[in-house]
This record gives sequence, structure tokens and C-alpha cells, in this order.
Amino acid sequence: MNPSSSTTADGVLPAHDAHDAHGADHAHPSYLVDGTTIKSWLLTVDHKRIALMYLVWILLFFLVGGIFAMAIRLEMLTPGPTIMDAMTYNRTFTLHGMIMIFLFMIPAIPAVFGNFVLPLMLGAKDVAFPRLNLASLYIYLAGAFLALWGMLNGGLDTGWTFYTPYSTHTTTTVAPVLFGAFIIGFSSIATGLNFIVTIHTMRAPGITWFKLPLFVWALYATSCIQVLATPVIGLLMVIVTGEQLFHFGLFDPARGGDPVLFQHLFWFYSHPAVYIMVLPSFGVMSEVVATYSRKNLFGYRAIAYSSLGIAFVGFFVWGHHMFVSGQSTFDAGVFGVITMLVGVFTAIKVFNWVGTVYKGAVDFKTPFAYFCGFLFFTVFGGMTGIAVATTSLDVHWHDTYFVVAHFHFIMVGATVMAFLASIHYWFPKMFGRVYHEGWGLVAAVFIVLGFNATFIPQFLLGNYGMPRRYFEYPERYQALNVASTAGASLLAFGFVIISVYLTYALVYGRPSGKNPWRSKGYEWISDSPPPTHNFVGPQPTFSEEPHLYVDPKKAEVPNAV
Amino acid sequence: MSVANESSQEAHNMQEHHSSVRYWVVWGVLLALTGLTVWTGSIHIPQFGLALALLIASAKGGLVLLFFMHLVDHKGANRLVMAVSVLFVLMMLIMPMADLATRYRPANPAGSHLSDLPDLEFIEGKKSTHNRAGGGAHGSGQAAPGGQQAPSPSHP
Amino acid sequence: MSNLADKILFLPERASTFAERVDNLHYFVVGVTMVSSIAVGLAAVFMFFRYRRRTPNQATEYVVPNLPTEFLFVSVPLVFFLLWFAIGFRDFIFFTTPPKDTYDVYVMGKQWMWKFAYPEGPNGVNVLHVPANRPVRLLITSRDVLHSFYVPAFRIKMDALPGRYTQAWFEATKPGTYQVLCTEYCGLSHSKMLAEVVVLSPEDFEEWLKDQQRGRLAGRQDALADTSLVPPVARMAEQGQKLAGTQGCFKCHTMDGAQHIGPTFLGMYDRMEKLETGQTVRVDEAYITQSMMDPGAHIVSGYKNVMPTFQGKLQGPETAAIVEFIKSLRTANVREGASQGPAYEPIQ
Amino acid sequence: MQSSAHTAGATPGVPRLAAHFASLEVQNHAARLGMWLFLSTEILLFAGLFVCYGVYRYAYPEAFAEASRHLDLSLGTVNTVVLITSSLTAALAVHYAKEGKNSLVAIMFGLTIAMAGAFLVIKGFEYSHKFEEGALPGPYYTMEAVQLPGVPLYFTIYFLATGLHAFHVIIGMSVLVWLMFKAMREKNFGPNNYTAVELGSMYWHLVDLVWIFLFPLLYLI
Repeated sequence: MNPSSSTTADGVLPAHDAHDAHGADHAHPSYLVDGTTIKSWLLTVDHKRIALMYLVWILLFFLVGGIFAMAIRLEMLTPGPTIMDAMTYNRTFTLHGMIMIFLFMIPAIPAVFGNFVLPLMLGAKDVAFPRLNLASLYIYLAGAFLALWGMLNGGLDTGWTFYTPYSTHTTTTVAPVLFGAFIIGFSSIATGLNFIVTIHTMRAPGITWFKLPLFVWALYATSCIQVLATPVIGLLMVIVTGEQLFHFGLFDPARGGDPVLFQHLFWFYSHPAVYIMVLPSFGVMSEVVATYSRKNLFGYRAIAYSSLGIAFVGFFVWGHHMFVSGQSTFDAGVFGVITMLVGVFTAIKVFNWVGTVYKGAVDFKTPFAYFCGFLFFTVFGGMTGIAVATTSLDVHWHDTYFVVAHFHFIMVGATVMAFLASIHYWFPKMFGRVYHEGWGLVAAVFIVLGFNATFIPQFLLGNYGMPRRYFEYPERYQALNVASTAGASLLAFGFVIISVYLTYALVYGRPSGKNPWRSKGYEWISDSPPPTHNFVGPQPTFSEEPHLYVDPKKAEVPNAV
Repeated sequence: MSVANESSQEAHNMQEHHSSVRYWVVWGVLLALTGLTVWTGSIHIPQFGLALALLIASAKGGLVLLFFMHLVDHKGANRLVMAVSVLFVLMMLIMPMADLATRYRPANPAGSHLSDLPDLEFIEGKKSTHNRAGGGAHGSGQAAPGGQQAPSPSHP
Repeated sequence: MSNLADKILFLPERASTFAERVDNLHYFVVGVTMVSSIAVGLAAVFMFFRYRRRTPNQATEYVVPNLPTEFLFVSVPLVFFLLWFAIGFRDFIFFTTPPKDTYDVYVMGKQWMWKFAYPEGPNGVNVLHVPANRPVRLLITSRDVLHSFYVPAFRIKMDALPGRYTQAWFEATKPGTYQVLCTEYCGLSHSKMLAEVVVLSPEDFEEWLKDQQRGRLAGRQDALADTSLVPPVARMAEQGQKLAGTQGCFKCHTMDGAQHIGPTFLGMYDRMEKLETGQTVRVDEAYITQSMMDPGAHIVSGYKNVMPTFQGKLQGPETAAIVEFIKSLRTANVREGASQGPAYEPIQ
Repeated sequence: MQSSAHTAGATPGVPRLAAHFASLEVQNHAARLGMWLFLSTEILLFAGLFVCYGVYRYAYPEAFAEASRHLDLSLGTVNTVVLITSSLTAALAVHYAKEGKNSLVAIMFGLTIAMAGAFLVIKGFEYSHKFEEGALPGPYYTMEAVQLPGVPLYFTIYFLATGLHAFHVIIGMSVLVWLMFKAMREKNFGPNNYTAVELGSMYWHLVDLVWIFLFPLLYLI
């Protein structure tokens, strides 16, 4: 029986870590250098290489989406036209929405870090369907380029929600962009399906369901949503594309159709999609808080069950986006109550994370700095979500900047913070190098302060009554908009710093060794960067649960709750 | 339940080999049910016609799922997948219909029996160009002009 | 205290009974949110320092939550959330069920303007006069795409659906003018679709109504602006048909689609016609009115230029009535109209 | 437990064990689970159209009933029988694959494909009849016989649902054609190598399952 794997991951770094990370073991070269031809990268089925290719594209789309965000903020500086005309602005906020949601937020953490770390965490060689994994990358790129082609040839101005009857009657080019997004939906389904089957069938011996790392639980819940929700919006996109061409008027009031029915079907996907974006970040943060406070997770099962709870109940709450859209009061009540339940699951997670730090040993590194920002933003963003779900307040806040601030608090506050945390946390695992810790903390301060300065004023704008998607606004809103634009430039500057020191570390960073954070997570058992088939020799058995930092001499371990 | 025994149990189920009679029986039942639903459908039972048709369709669907697609042999996760997706379909159906049922009447699709039309008369361009056989009472007594019943004046 | 909170939260002034209820819940929710997020933040920051790492491989205890703490984690947020929901939904029902004796006003959102029509009173574009301290019910609809009628000062908002009515009501408490904004994206000038609610004291409102009535008899300036909202359209179409008869339109134009000297009226409205000059034009009100006044300008290909001009023979409302009559002649069930595409000038 | 031995030269009737799976049984279980997940996405895809059908039928009951009387019930019934029989032959194909009778598998799939073709031909007749009659979606609806509000909606849903279903029939046919040639050429299906046949027939059964629900809802109101 080979030595129980947990001891090797223990503090005592085995000798072979002293080598330079790359030439660690010539018989099993790291996946980065195992085949350097272009074809070996483009046609690889290695989940780690596919993850890196996803990372490249996702960062590129994040940059494009971010540029659109800055353009919007600059336009908002003055009540009248500032740097663009009305139609360009309408296109800009639509593209910002479309690119950020479909091309960055939804695939970001699952496709990059899910792909890279999931097999490592399960002790498996690869995901269940490696070829499907590569196909999902190319489907994603095909859809992205079709959508971008549509955006460049006229672009649509319907907002990312493309409500009918406007989306079926606008003269801007809606069809290619929506059909591109429809294709991207398949990549999302393929990734979700792949992960579910991997988690069900590829767990190494010794890993039972309740010894799975919490990032795997979060990915499982996310994949279930991806598989079950995406087809509905795929159908909607095909119908709207069809209506652009044939005008058959399924949701057209003149033909007796009902635009509110379109909203029902749209939000049936789009609310669970919000949980696709945020659940993986909850998973990453569970790993980060356990590693950097060197403590087992407080209420492991509570967090695991709440991930599944969010995924399941998240399907029954879509109506809270339609309180003032003509939907009946009865439906508003039903959707409002169920939304309160979903809020509770997030509250459980937050309390258990704070509980994890209790009696821990906190090492304040950059990922942990992002965890602090994440914690505050999730509490604040989540509570404002509950506030908006109390129906009566939503009558005032719906479609104003309050809602914009709320979902940015969750999307940027939770998911982008988690995305940055996971880049820093798994940077050594992916590239075998370490980034500069000082610059990391500096950038984190910029990001957290810049984020607050951008979106707190937008909450106040919402209270003050400024509607969203407004190219020109009454003068009284200008002061807050200027503050928000200032905050946005601070945030952008933070991202610039990150990109500088991370690219520097990529090339000149000092080798990180196998386990720089001394973490007991399963993914740190294999080498960093790991060889092509993740494990050298026979498959390791995982006798202990993840993140077990108990002193072996002291009291024996009660069973996990 | 570790994954090993789930798949070996499933493989074991799939291995025991029934004769092909089972499929022919299921086929026969399906045809009988089709005949039944066509017959009951064509006599248009007022209230329960839809419920009966759905019942028969679900029965046929269940048969196809269990025997033709071997869901009866497959274990755990596969059944969960089917159950959850059917539950979501039902939820997706119930809430919008409840919405239309309990909505402020004139906010329902105009011309449908869920909304009384008179106050929609003002919508310029949204003329109700055809008489409302069963629709809501038509406020202004005057039949909507245009369409096939406009009196075609003899040429002056 | 509350206006200090309004200053901090940038809340607009409260000018309706519903606004009071919304803001009370608002203070309660924002208060608890602030307290709890600061509490969680402080607890976290305290623990970061209290339990900072002292040795690189410091082992930690295996802490497992007992049931009461887990129950506390669940029940405390749940109680607060359900309490908020109870208050919020009670106010929402208050908002969505107007009292019986409301003063009704029809609101129509049309691409980038708001039109108001009082059942018996005058029309108004972008200005809505309402009496204070009396419930006013708005029956909101739209002529083309989705809009949303939002008055921040009253804290009310309701979408405008084309082809049907949604309702919203308020009871203004203070006379004054309050801004109306459109909050559902509706195209190019979505952000310029602003209007005003002018709240008058009851006496002023009666007085205003009276002079509007007096004003109605001498041809109101907005008579031509939009014939759609004054008398029900049906009666206008009837007048249009009588006028077309007397003016002799039927000598050349048929009503049932048959070929004749001039193009048939059936289904003419909103059709794309090919002109002799080769371009196509959409047959809308402007084109029909212009063809009556200056027939030779845009002749549909295949027809001769024999139509006499009606310049001077037909007054404004009469041409509008004939246009209305032509618009009502539509092939059965091929319903053009309500949500025809917004007339965009080409943007590129 | 972990047998990562590469069975490169697969003995006849035993499929190539992908390197990263623990055993053949796990690989088959993974394939089936993946297929069931894919089928659930298909169910939810059609669910969107069933929701539109349900809501609009609830709004326009008499229009839907009137319009559905204009469909050709006999053609619909024949189509249903054809699809159910093709489902039978697909199931028998799996049965024979388990017994290793590759030629019978090919014949069964051939029959299934033929019946699928028949289904599409009958559908073609129905569509052409509707085009003549003018019973088309949205603005193209010019059938004089039925003049109720909501009738164009019925035909919009009819064409969307049956069109999407026909598209899936075509995908199913191409999958079965590939399987038929695989059976004929490689003759490799056996008691422990029939997963591909099983997945192909599962997809076909789903296509049949959707029609089982579409038929009564569209034709038998």
C-alpha cells in the first residue's frame, strides 16, 4: 500500500521539491512541457491544457468587457452626451452585458479552474469525456466569434435581456449575436455534463461523497444548473432569431402573444444562471478560507447541502425579476417567499466561513485578502438582494441603478473576487511559480476600494431614482455618477497592477515547489505543475478528509459533521 | 454508495438477458393506448379530455422510459436526473399559467377569454377586427368595422 | 431623524401614501443590513488577528459545529427575511389593489413620449394633472414596445404592455410637480422619455378641468396630434367612411380588395408599396394624408396620375377620420398595428 | 481496483477501455449517465414550447380547439404508430446487440431509419397541405375558415414544435445510420460491447417520447 498520501502533503517538504519545478522528474515532465508543438496544444485532451486555453480566452473577453464598462462609466460623467451618441451607448451597455455574462462570468471559474483542479481533487487522471471537454472549448470559441461578428456588423441594442417586442422589432442586427450565444450555451451544457459524470464516476478510492472538497460540491451544483437551465434560453434565442427573420409573433401582443410569457421563459434560465456565476466562487472561497486559516471547514455538510439547496431552490424564484412587469400579485407573493429561502442558504455559507476562521491560524496572503473583500460584498450584496425581493421595495427599485449595484456586488464583488483569488491561489499549481506577495496585497486594496467607490454610489443613485440604461440623465444624478466613474478608474487601475505582476511572475517568478501554501487540499498532493496524467505511479488513496490540519499527537478526530 | 457497486449493479442488471417478448408486449400496449387516446380525443370530452389525454400520454411515456430505455435497469443517478427534469418542466408550466389566471384581467392577452376587451378599444391600431365569438363582452355596441363583414358599398 | 436618513440615502421626497410605507420598510431593511454586515465584518477582522498564524505549520483544533449553532445560523436570517417579506408583501398588495373610488387616467407610452387621456377630460402629452389627496388610478398601456411608468417621488412603477392595460395607483399627498421616467428599455431615446406629474390641490384641479373643458370646444391644439385617444376610434372610422363616400373616393378606390382605378383601401395601411420611381415606402398616416393633399408626389407603380387634390376641401379632423377609416380596413386576422416596428431613421 | 492496463488491441466484442476510467463497468455507467443528462436537456428544450402551448391554450381555448380540428387526424395517428414501431425496432436492435447478432442489429436499425423517413414524408404532406390552406404562423395566416383570435398562435406553436421535433428526427436518423454501418462493417457488437447501440436507441426513444406528448396535445384537443 503506498504511503498514505496525506503525509507527503504534510509540512515536511520531500526532497524532490528542491528541484526547479520544471525539470522535477524527467520521466514525468510537467503538462506544460509535455509536447510543445502547436498541435499538441490545440488538439490536446488534457484537462489542464484545455483549462489554460480557456483562461487565455476568458481573460481576453474580460478585458473587452472591461473596456466597454469603462466606456459606459466615461459616458456617465455628464448628463448629456459625453463621448458617444445614444445608439452607440445603447450598443455599448448591451455588449458589456452580453460579453461579461455569456463570455466571461458563466465559463470563468468552472471552465478554467473547474477543468484544471476538479480531476486533481478527485484523484482522477482526467475528466470523464476528455474529447467532449475539448469540443466544449471550440464550441465556446465558435459561438463567441459568431456573436462578436454580429456585434461588429451593427451590434444589437436590446440589452442582454433582449425583451420582446423590442428585440423582435429593432432594426439592429440581433440574429447573429443571439445565435452565437445559443452556440455558447452548448459549451456550457457540455462542461456541466462532463463535470457531473466525472464527479459521479471518477472519484479515487477512499473519497466518499462527504470527503469531497467543497469546491467539487460547488461545481456539482453549478453543473446541475448549467445542464438543466441552459436549454430553455437556447430555445428562446432560436425563437427570437426566427422571429427576426419570419416575424411569426409568438410573443407579439398584436398577434395575441404575451411579452410577459417571454420574460417568464427568459428568467427561468437567467436566474439560475446567476447562481451558475456565483456558486463556483463560493466553492473557491471555501478552499481559500480553509487553506489560509489552516483549519477544517466549520459545518462542512451545511455548506455542501446549501450549495445543492441554492441550485435546487434557485429554479423556483425567477419571478422576482418581474414584480412590476404586469405579473399577477399572487405569483409575486409565491416567488418572493421562495426567494427568501434561497437567501438563507447564502447566509448559512457566510456564517460557516466566519466560523471556519474561529480557532484557525490565519495567514494573510493575497487570496485571503480577496476572501475578506468577498465576505463583505457577499453579505452586503446578498442582503440588498433580499431587500429587493420584498416586493414593495422592488416597486421603487426595479430597473434602477440600485438593481445594477446589487447584481454587480454579487457578480464583481463575489465572482470576480473569487476569480482573482483562485488565480492567485492556484497560480503555483498551474505554473509552478509564485507571484510577488507585496504587489498582490497592494492590488487587492485597489480592487476592494475601487469596487466600493464604484458601486456604493450606484446604490444611492438607485434610491434617488435614476433608471438603468439611461444615456442622458437629469442633472441631479451627476455628482454620484462622477463618484462612480472615479471608483471605476481605481478598480481598472487595480486590474492593471494585477496583470503586470502576474505576467512578470509567469516568466520570472521563483519556483514555488510542490505545496507553497502547505495546504491539505487534495489538489496539492500531486506535483505542481502536475505531470500530464496528474499522478505518478499507482493512483493514490485518500484516507483522510481534505483540509485536516489537526496535530496527529493530540486528541483523535471526531467524525466529520 | 461507492461508485463501484452502482455501476456493477447496473452492469449486472443489464446483463441478465430477457427474451425479446418483453419489447413486443410493451409495443402492443403502446399501440392500444394510442388507439384509446385517439378515440377519446376525437369525441372531445369537455372537462376531462385534456387530463385524460395527458394521463394516457404519461403512461405511454413511462413505458418507453422504463422498458425501451432500460430506466428500470439503470440505477440511482439516472433516475434522479429524469425526476428532477420532469419536476422543473411542471414548475415551469404551473407558474406562468397561475400568472395568467390571477393577473389583472386587462393585462392578459387581448382577445383571449381571460381578458374583457372593451377597454382595449382605445388602443389605436389594435382594432379588434373580428367579432369576438366567445370573447369578453364588447363594450361599444358597434361591431368593429373592417374585415370580412364590412358592408361593401355599391360603386357610386 | 428620517430626513437625515433621506439625505444619507439620497431618497427623493415622499409625495404619496405608498411612499411612506416603502420608506419605513426601507429604513428597517437598510438598518439591519448595515448592522449585520458590519458585525460580520468586525467579527471576521477580529478573528483574523486573534487567530493569526504564529508558526508556519501550526496545527489547529478540529472544530465541528453543534446543532444549536447551525440552527441559529439558519433561523436568525430566516426570521428577518420572512418578517421583511411579510411587511413588503402587505405593502405590495396595498399598491396593486387600488381602492374603489379612484380617479382613472389612461396612460399611453409611445416611443419616447407619454400621453395621458382623461375619460371625459382633455388629452395631454408629457404632462399629467392630478388632484392631491385623492386616489388616482393609472391604466397604463403602450403603443409599440415595453415601457415602464416610474414616479420616484411616489415610489410607484408599472410596466406598459402594448395592446393591453396594467394598473397602478397612488394618492398624492403634496401638491407639486414630480418627474416621470421610463424604466424599461425602449429604444434610441429611452432616456429622453420623461414626463411630469403636476399635483394640484383639489380646488385648483377642478378649476383646471373647467378651463380645459372650455378649451376643448375651440379646436384644441392637440386635436391633430393624436386622434387615437379622443372619441373611440370606431366612431371616427365611421365618420371617415361617410366622408369617403361623400367626397367620391369610392369612384376609384374599392374597399374589398378588388382591382380598380386607384389602389384598394383594403389592407393598404402599413403595407410597403413600390413606387413608380422604384423606391418602396411604408403606407402610414403621413403617406395617406400627403397622397390626399398632393396625389402626384408619390404614385404607386402601375397606377396613373389621375387623382384630383383635396387640398382645401378636407379639414384636419376630416382627413384624420378618413385615415382612421382606411386603417380599419384590414385583411381578416392579419393584424398589423400595435407593435409595428418603431420607425427608425437609418442609423449607420 | 485501478486497472490502468491499456487494452490497446481490444479483443473482439470488448470496447477499448479509456485510460482514465477505473473499469469497463464504470465507463459504461459514465456513458449512460452522460446520455441521460443530455436527454434531460432535450426534455427541457421541448418544455419551453410546451409552456408556450399550455399558456396560450389556457388563454384561447376555443381558438385552439377549432384550429386543431383542421389538422389531419388520420395522418397524425399513422405517424404516431410509425414512430412507436420504430421505437420497437430500436429496442430490438439493443436486444440483438447484446446477443452479438450484428446483422440483425443492422436490419433493425435499417427498419427504424425507414420508418423515420416515412414519418418525415407524412409530415411533409401535412405541411404542404397547410401551406395551401394558408394555415401558417403569424402574419402569413390567411385561412378564412377559422377567424378566432389566437389561431395564428396555435399554428406558430404547431410549426415550431413539429419543426423542432422533425429536426431531432433527422439528427436521430443520422446517428442510427452511423450505428447501422458500424454494425455492418465492424460486426463488433457483443454482450459487453453494446453501449453505443444502447445510447443511439435511447436518443431515438426520446424523439419518440416527445412525439407521444406532442400528438395528443396538438391533434386531439
